[in-house]
Amino acid sequence: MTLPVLKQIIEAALIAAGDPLTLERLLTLFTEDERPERADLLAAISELETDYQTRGIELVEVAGGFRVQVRTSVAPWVARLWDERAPRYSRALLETLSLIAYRQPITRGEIEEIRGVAVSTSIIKTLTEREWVRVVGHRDVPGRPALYATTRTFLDYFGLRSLNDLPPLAAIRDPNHVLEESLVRQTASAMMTNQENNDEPRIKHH
Amino acid sequence: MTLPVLKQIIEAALIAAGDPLTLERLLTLFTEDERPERADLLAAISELETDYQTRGIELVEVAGGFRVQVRTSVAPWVARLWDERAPRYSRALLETLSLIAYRQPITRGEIEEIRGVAVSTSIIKTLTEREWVRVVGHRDVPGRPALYATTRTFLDYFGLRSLNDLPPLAAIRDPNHVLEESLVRQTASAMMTNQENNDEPRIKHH
Amino acid sequence: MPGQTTMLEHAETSAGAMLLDATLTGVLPQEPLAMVQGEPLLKLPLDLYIPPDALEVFLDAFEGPLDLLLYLIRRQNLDILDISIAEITTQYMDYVDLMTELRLELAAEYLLMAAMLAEIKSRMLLPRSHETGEDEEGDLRAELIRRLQDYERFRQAAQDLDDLPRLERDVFTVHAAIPPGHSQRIPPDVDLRELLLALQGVLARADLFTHHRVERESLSLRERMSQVMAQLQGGGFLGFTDLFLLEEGRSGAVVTFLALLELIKSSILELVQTEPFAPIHVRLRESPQASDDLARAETDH
Repeated sequence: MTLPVLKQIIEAALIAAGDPLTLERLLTLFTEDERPERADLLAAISELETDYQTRGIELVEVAGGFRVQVRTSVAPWVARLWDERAPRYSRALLETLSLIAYRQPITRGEIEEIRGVAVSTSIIKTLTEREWVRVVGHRDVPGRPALYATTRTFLDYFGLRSLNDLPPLAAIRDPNHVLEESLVRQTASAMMTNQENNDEPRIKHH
Repeated sequence: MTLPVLKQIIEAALIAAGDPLTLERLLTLFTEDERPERADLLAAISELETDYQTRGIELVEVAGGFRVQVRTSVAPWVARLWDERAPRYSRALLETLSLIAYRQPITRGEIEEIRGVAVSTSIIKTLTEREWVRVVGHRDVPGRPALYATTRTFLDYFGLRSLNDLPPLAAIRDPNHVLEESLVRQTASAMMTNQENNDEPRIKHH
Repeated sequence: MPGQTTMLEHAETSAGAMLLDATLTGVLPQEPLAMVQGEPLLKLPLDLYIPPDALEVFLDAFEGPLDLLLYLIRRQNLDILDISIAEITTQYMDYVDLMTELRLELAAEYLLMAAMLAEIKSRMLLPRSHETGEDEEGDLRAELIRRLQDYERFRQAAQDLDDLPRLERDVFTVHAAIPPGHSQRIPPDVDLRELLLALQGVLARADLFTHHRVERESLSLRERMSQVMAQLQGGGFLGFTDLFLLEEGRSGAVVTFLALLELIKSSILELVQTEPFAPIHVRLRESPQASDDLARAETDH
């Protein structure tokens, strides 16, 4: 068997897989003596990305690797192929998911404290079943409540490469700055950005 | 929404569908006022066929219509993606399948109501792709949700002559009931009566 | 904050929020309620009876007391930092009282918030002789504001997350097949026992909620329902009697008949008879458009 053009193999693999493929996974398609350099692989991927600019598909990078997907501009037509509508998620579920995404690792109790209402078991169950969220440990307090974090599947589903790609959280304004506005406008804004940075998700995904 | 280039829509639909699509099916992706002429559709398909000559995929016409598939020359490499055995099905998928078997015809919403959790599109897709489940109609309520039922393939896979060979719900529901026993009995009786299944309803499947 | 307008819109468009305006003030914003003898009806009669289930819809429109408070604040175009606790407390209590009056069960969270608001308000009314008391009042207010702000940013984050393009809804993956003759993906094996255990599990859970009880029905009936629907897939009519097969005997006919009744009851099938004693036809129920065609076809007949 003569080795076909590298780009053709990579393209076919990405289009057949559906799910994202990492560079490592792509390398396993070749026997040792056929195996390309990572640089060549990356070059082929980048060429494909350019090739697709006029096509109905696009190549994107998400947390789980590289993925070929239907170009967003034609997606509404392609969606008509399928009968079912995409599931809609309640505000309660999305708020819970956001809290887990931005504040992970977080317990159910902590989510309830911020939302001011109980989090239903079925929400946690849906999030876990979809593999968007999983238990990463337990907080060492009485009851040892489970700590939840988001998964790579979550990032892939929402087309994100990492938690850093999440839309930024709105800044918290210091309530005192209304009273002492003239005094501390400068410092207050400095504090705000500071606080914002602290809220950034801090878990690294591989 | 402005209509993207026809070729892009057709390409994306063929690549996303996986299964062959007929010209008629492709035409259903367009609303009446957007709908292209059959000649334009065929021209777009033929252009794609030419475009693909240097690519890792190819466009072929099979009995069921047009299909984009991995180019034969690169297939040996791409096939290595599935060298490892597929992971087991999730509990969510098995629960969904069992509810479709016992409560057919049933909508996705009804499954969700019983399970108390959202059912993901990918579960329905996996079950449909495996041809264990199919849409047999739509409930005449707002949104016209699809009604799912099990197939002949499902019965064959599980070695059932008909759904009647499944243990009755009452038996499954009873926590004291030993599942093993009833299963052995059911399968044994199914095998015995297999030859003289005269009283079995014989409505044809399509 | 960029999100404020959208959140306001969100609250305004929800049925519950509109209803709140109506119940608290008796007036609905701009949109006429209805046209009565050519005149737009803008005011709701104050003594209008509000069905309790409408208020339940209203309750459902909010994700808890913080969400409701944010709505009340935004409705007055106030900044969270500028809110008057007295004002907000009064409005919140109006709402809670209304629910209590209608004997609707209010979630504990709503009552807890009511108690907290009342606490802040009462401290404000006390003579501020002690400096400590003043601080406590300030602390409670600051704490409430902090919670409102914190909740608001995650409410916004949830909406931003929902706006991201996501799989199944906006983004679709691709699945080119492998040409025949090459090893294919091997789907996992499933044992019938696994399937039944899964069902046992889901039934045990469903039985916790009595209204989700799965009724017992014979499986041959379910199977026949699917078969009948498969026969009607083309969208055309089938003769009622054609669905019965002689060789199935009496028991087969009974199953088919029950299946037809069940399908008609569930709005899946319809029976059509153009005139008395004419043959009955069966078909899948279609969209209203198709029913119109049918009606036309019948009159033509």
